[in-house]
Parts: sequence; structure tokens; C-alpha cells
Amino acid sequence: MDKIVKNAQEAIAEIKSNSTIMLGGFGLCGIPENSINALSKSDISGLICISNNAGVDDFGLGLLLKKHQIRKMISSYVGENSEFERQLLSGELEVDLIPQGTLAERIRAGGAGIPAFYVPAGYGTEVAEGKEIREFNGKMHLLEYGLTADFAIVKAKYGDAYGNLIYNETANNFNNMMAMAGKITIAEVEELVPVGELNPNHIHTPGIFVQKIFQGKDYEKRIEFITTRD
Amino acid sequence: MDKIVKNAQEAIAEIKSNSTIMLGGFGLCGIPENSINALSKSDISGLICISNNAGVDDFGLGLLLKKHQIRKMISSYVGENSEFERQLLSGELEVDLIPQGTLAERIRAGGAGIPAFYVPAGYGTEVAEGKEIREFNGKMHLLEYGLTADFAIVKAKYGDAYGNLIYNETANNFNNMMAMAGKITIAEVEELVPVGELNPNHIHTPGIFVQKIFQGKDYEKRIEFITTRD
Amino acid sequence: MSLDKNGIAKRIAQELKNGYYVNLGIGIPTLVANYIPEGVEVILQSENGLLGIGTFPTKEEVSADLINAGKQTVTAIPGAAFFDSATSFAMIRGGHVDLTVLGAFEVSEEGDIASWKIPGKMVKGMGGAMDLVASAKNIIVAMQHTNRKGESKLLKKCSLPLTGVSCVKRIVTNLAVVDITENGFKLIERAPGVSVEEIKNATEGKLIVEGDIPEMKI
Amino acid sequence: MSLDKNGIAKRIAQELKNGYYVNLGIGIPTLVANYIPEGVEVILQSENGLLGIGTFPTKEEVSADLINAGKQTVTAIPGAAFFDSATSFAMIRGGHVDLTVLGAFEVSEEGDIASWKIPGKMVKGMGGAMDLVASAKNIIVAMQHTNRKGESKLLKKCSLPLTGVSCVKRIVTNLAVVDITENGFKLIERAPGVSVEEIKNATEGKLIVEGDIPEMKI
Repeated sequence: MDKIVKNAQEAIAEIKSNSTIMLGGFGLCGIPENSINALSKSDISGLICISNNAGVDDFGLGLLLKKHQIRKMISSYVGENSEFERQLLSGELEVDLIPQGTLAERIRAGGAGIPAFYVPAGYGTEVAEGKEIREFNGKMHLLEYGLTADFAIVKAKYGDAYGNLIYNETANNFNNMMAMAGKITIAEVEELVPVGELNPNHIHTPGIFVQKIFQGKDYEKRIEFITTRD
Repeated sequence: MDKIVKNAQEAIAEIKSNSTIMLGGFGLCGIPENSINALSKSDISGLICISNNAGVDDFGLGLLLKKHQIRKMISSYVGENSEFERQLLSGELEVDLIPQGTLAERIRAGGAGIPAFYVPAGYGTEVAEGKEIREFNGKMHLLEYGLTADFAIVKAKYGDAYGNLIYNETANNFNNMMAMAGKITIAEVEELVPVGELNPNHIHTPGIFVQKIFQGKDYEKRIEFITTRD
Repeated sequence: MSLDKNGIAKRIAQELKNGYYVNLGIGIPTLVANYIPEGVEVILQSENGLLGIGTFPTKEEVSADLINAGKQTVTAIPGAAFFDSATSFAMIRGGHVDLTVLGAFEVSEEGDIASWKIPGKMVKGMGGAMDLVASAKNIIVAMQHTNRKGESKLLKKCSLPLTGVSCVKRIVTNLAVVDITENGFKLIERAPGVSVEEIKNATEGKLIVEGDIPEMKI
Repeated sequence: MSLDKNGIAKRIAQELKNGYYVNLGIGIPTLVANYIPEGVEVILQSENGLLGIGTFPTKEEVSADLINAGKQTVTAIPGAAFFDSATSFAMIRGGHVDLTVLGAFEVSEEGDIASWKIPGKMVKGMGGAMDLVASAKNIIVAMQHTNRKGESKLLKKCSLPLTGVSCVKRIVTNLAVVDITENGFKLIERAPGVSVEEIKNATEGKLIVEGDIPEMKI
């Protein structure tokens, strides 16, 4: 049951061009830095990336955008990235914008074997265009579909060889659901600990959802807006 | 933000006859013992109880059955209870049997504001009778609805005045989702600790889902089948 | 005298009730946290996965793993909880958040809100705004009464792409507190020194004015 | 000689592959855990919220909070994880469990299974069985080939209320290993000393027998 691979390069070795991949993180918080760096050094292209955001120009998914490795982004918010903007306006890049809660739930549903469900978000807006609308309890809802991906790449604070994961603070965000929704899920962790060391009551992502795991290194953990009270 | 009440009696004081209540637990594991005992000493009746199981004759929900306080059970499995059987056969008690995974997901959906969703469980069986059927990805699914309740009563190992909860081992089961789905959620805990003592990374049920909490007492924690290897 | 951003935030803070769970959007709404009245305890939810937002950190406390939905570094209060995005929006969609405060470009008489997209300008995305407005029990919009060109932002119909329909309950602007009623906007309070006439002139939609309109107490 | 319960469990254990996540139902399926082949590491899932079921506890280890889906006290292996019921069935419904082994009253040629309800008898409920059979990637049924009256349990059509349709992949009985194919039951192995004729006689549904049928190696 040992799912450990040596490093990011080995972890992403199976990923082919034109794959659909989910990448955890909110802004730059909790993103799988090592795997993104390895992807940016590969010649994989034509990727469809499902990620809440698109990184910044020189970090996170911005690195893959710069190298034109991404064909389409599925996100809720893509600001803070001028290269993204350029490619979008020039038509080089497609983007699908999805309300954040709907995106999170679609990913969970995909991982949980729920093909479709109804939510109120987006009713009466352009997000509802072309979607089935149905009233429940006097309120209009849209039919939304579960999302899965060929690969999900997530980042956790702690992990073990079985693939059990524990996140830190708000770095959990999309990682937990994405781990559920990847046909192959790759986890990179700040601390890979021996099996049995994680308290089974505290595990966020049970190992059944994870296929490969590796000890990450040299985490930069860049912060978009450092705000302090002093 | 202090949600502490003195005891079970105070916690259930608002519950009226004919309410719909969810009760956490799987078998006798993780059931809200104190609250059930308090309900059995009250003159509340006509209850619709949503609970995976129905207790045993002299413990758990069996106590309420014996006193004819329950009008209807919504469960996935109701064995191990001869009084239950008698009332069901005599027509005193109604029962709605729901596949366990569908029950769990309906409760989560209710708490998460998802009015309906599709699952494959039950297709082609009597569970599908009268339900909408729809094909997704070449497989038939049933439309299932979110479930909420007037009150949810859950039991945790640790809790604080904000209503944050941490469960122990498999005593989590239905408690976490039911906490989300109660209009009023009552939590009883083995150890009520000062606010700030629970590690915010380890909380299973964030306090926003809980309206009342109390320090439980005299937990019997009865075991249905003690099986040992010695 | 019309209110500045902090004035708007201060007025909105008066809407907070003890025990509320509150989601504050980016911009003016974030400032509301600075003016929570004494004796009122609220818990702030951040949709990226935090219940119990604290103050900004000291330099030593800064954690890259601990940010708010605006991607600013924050702290967590004692009694906070972290969770994933699906759980976070379960709180929002499930109606567990008592009050949502957010900014807007436009609000209509019927409570429609436009806040995420301006045709011709780069579209950054709706983030969690559509989820919040579709499900929050109580939504207050914090915004200027008019745009930079002096045009009203309280309209008969929104002209920009919508974020949600029939959802806003109350608007607090630099000039007034306005409720959305079945019959249109209803003036509730005036900013100190601002006349009903000025507010009427700055409101394109139908504005109901009944009796004496009190000044805000800031 | 037909197999006893432990024999059936032993034969099913041969289906386990290294790295499998497995859900074992109550009864014979539970016994499979006792016969996991050497060098094969599997993790057992219990739908009440445990990944990594261990042995039964010693008297001292017994915890009322730690049970399996049959409500027996168990232990958790190092590397186990606990979770709520929604997450547990997300694993099952989402196809993350590699193999499900469960008992049945009847199985049809088309892979339909009846396992939860006998009209006229007290109905206890389906528990998690309908969820498991509707979603598992690979389902093996462990049961006796015939019922107490000597009637076949491998039928053209199930006579009892169904648990799921077209889902069973393989049946291991006291007499044989039988696969469900597009054309009906297909005999794969015989229990030691049991003839093809005996199996045919005990099978009501169409039984395909191609070439020599090997004996099980137990």
C-alpha cells in the first residue's frame, strides 16, 4: 500500500498533453508548488486546468500560462495575472467561470459519484444560460454536474505512505475535494511521516482518494497580500 | 456566542410533540444518550425520528419507542429491536427505509442548501418506486431530496462554547451531517472544553452548525456486540 | 455631509446582532469588522475556509497558510475552525450565515444586484459572490450612491450583468440607508446633513419616502 | 465435497490484489479478512466510517466508539482514518472502493441481486447494501448455492425484492465459482470433488460450461 514516489517529476510522469487536471489552492495558498514547477519544466501542453484561481504572473499556474501549456481554465476568479488577461483577450486561452461554491460542490460531487445536483447560485444571471432550471421550495435552482479530472494534484501539510492527508489552516480549501475527484490523485506534502503517526481522528483526506504521494521540498509559500497590524 | 445550556433537559425544552428530529449515531455508537434519556422522561410524542437505526429495546431510541413517543422512523436499518417490530406490524409505527448512503447524502444536502441530487443507489428496486429516474453517463440514477429537521441532536467527544465539535473514532458517523441539517442543532459532549482549546485544524463540525451545547454525564456507551480476539 | 467609507462601515456595523455569523466581502465590507459595537459578539466567516477571522497578524505571526477570501494574511480567533471549500459553501448555501455584506456596481428596485462584470472590461470572475447572494438570509450592500460620473447606482433595472436576483435586503451608501421593499426602494435614514431631496436626486429607481426620515446615528 | 463458510471465504480471498480497498459485508464476507494471502496488502473499509479495519480488540482494547458496520467492536490499523457517513459513501458511490464482497438470497443470470427483504418476514432495512451494489466497481457475492429447501439461489430471474440490478460480477458458493456474463452464468471453478453435473443441477439459471472446469485451489 506504499504510494510514495520520489519527487514531483516522477509523480507527474504519467500526465499527458491535453489532460484535464485539478490543482488545489486558493490564490497562492495551498497550491502544489513542486508539481506545478515540474509541469512547467515538462513539455506537456494543451492542459485543461480546474483550479479556483490562475496564479500570478511568475508563480503558481502563471508559470504554465507563460509557457502556453494551458488551453483552458475552469475557475471562479482569475485576477492578478496580466499574462492570463493577454492570452484570454487574444483568444489563445479559453476560460470557464463558475461560482466558487458551485465549483467546490461540483468537484465534491464528482468525487462522491453524484452526477448532478441543484443549486440556487447563478439563477437569473448569465451563468444560468443553457442550464436546466427547476423550482424547489419556492426558489429557482440550476442543475449542475459533477466534475472529475484525469489527474488531481493537491498539497497538504502532513501525509503518509497510505495517502492520508492533513492540511494546515486555510490551505485546505479546494485540496480536500479535488483529492476525491481525480482519477489519479497526486499529493505533495511538507512532511511525509511514517504510517501510524497521523491521528486517524484528524485526517482530512483518507488515503483511499490518493494514488501517489511525495515529500515536497523548497516550499516558497508566496503570499499575495501581506497585511499586518504593526 | 456562548451556546452552553445546563443539561439535556434544558437543551430539549424547546422540542414540541410532532417535531421532526434527527439523532446521530450508528447502532448504539455515538448516540446522544443524555438527550434521548431526557426525551424519554418528557411527554413529547408524535415524533418523526431520522436516525440510521432505532436503538435496542431498552437503550437508545428503543426507550422512546417503548413509550410510544415516535410516530415514524426514517432509517436504513432497524433490526435488533423487538418492540419496534411489534409496533410496525400492529400499524402503530410508520417506517421509511432509505439506503444508508442516500440517507447520509440527503442529510448533508439538506444542511448544505442542495434541494435535490441524483444517485444510482436503489435503481431497479422498490426504493425507486415513484421517483424520477434519469440517465447520466450511461447509468440510471434516482432523484433524491435534501433532508432537514426541526431539531438535530448529536453527540461528540469534545466541544466548546462556540459549538465546535470533535468526534472520536467511528462515533462520528451520522453526527457530523446531522449537525448541519438541524434548524436547531443540540450537541452533547463528553468533554466541554474552554474556547480556544480545540485545534482549529481538527474540528469536524464548525460551531456555526450548532445552536446549543452541553456537558453530558453518566455515559453508558453500551456496546451491541462485544467481539474480542482473546 | 456624505459618509466616507469608514462611515458606511460604521453604519453597517450597527446591523450586527450578538451571535451573528457574518460574511464580509472585499472593500468597504471588510472595514465593518473595525466597528463592531461593544457587547456584540459576531463570528466572521471567510469563504476560503475559516470561521473566526481575527485581526491582521503581527509580522511574526504572518502565515502563508492563513489568509482571508481577499487573499490577505489574517489571524484566527480562539475558537476558530478551518475547513474545505465545499464545507464553507455548505454554510453559505445552507443558510447558516446570518448576514452577508458586499459591494456592488448597481442594485435594482427589486433587489437585483450587479457586482462582478463590466462588459468591455477584463472579467476576473464572480468568485463566491453568486453563491453568497443566492443563499444568504440577509444581504446588505455597501456602496457609493452614485458612480464616478455621478450616475445613480440605485436603478429601476440593473444595466450590468447580474450577480443575483431579488436578493438584496438593504443598501447602505454614502448618502442613505435604503431598504428593498415590494414597492421599490424605501428611504430609512439619511447621512448626517444630507437632505431627502439630495437622496431622491441621486436615486434613479422609485424611492419611497414616508414621514420624517431620521439622520443616521454614527 | 462442498465448501464450508471458511472455504468460501478462502476462495474469495484469492481475488484480493495488492493495494485493494475492500468492503466486506456481514457474514461469510467478514471471514475473508482471515485469509488474505501473504504478500497481499489490502485496506478494509467499513461504511460506518473507518478505513483500515484491524483485528478484533483484546478485552482491554475494546472501545464503544470503534465498531464495524456489523456493530462488532474492532480495532483500527496504523494508518487508519475515521470519517463521517457522507464521506464513507462518497468513497463507495464515487468508485474508490475496488472490491465489495457481500451475501445474497438470490442472484440472477443478469447480475441482479436480492439480499435484503423477504416478503412476509420482518423487514430490517437495506442498510448500505443498495449503495454498495449500485456503485462498486467489482462485486463478488458469497453465498450457498442452494437454500435450506435445496432450491437454487442462482436464478433466471430473482423472485425476491431486488437490492440492485446488473451489478454482480462473480459468485463464490459452496459448490462453484460462477461469473456473470452477457450470456448468463458461466462456470469458472468447481469446489474440490464437486462435479459439473452437481453444479448444473443446483443452478436454475442458464449455466455456460466451456471446456474443462478446474477445481478450486484452496
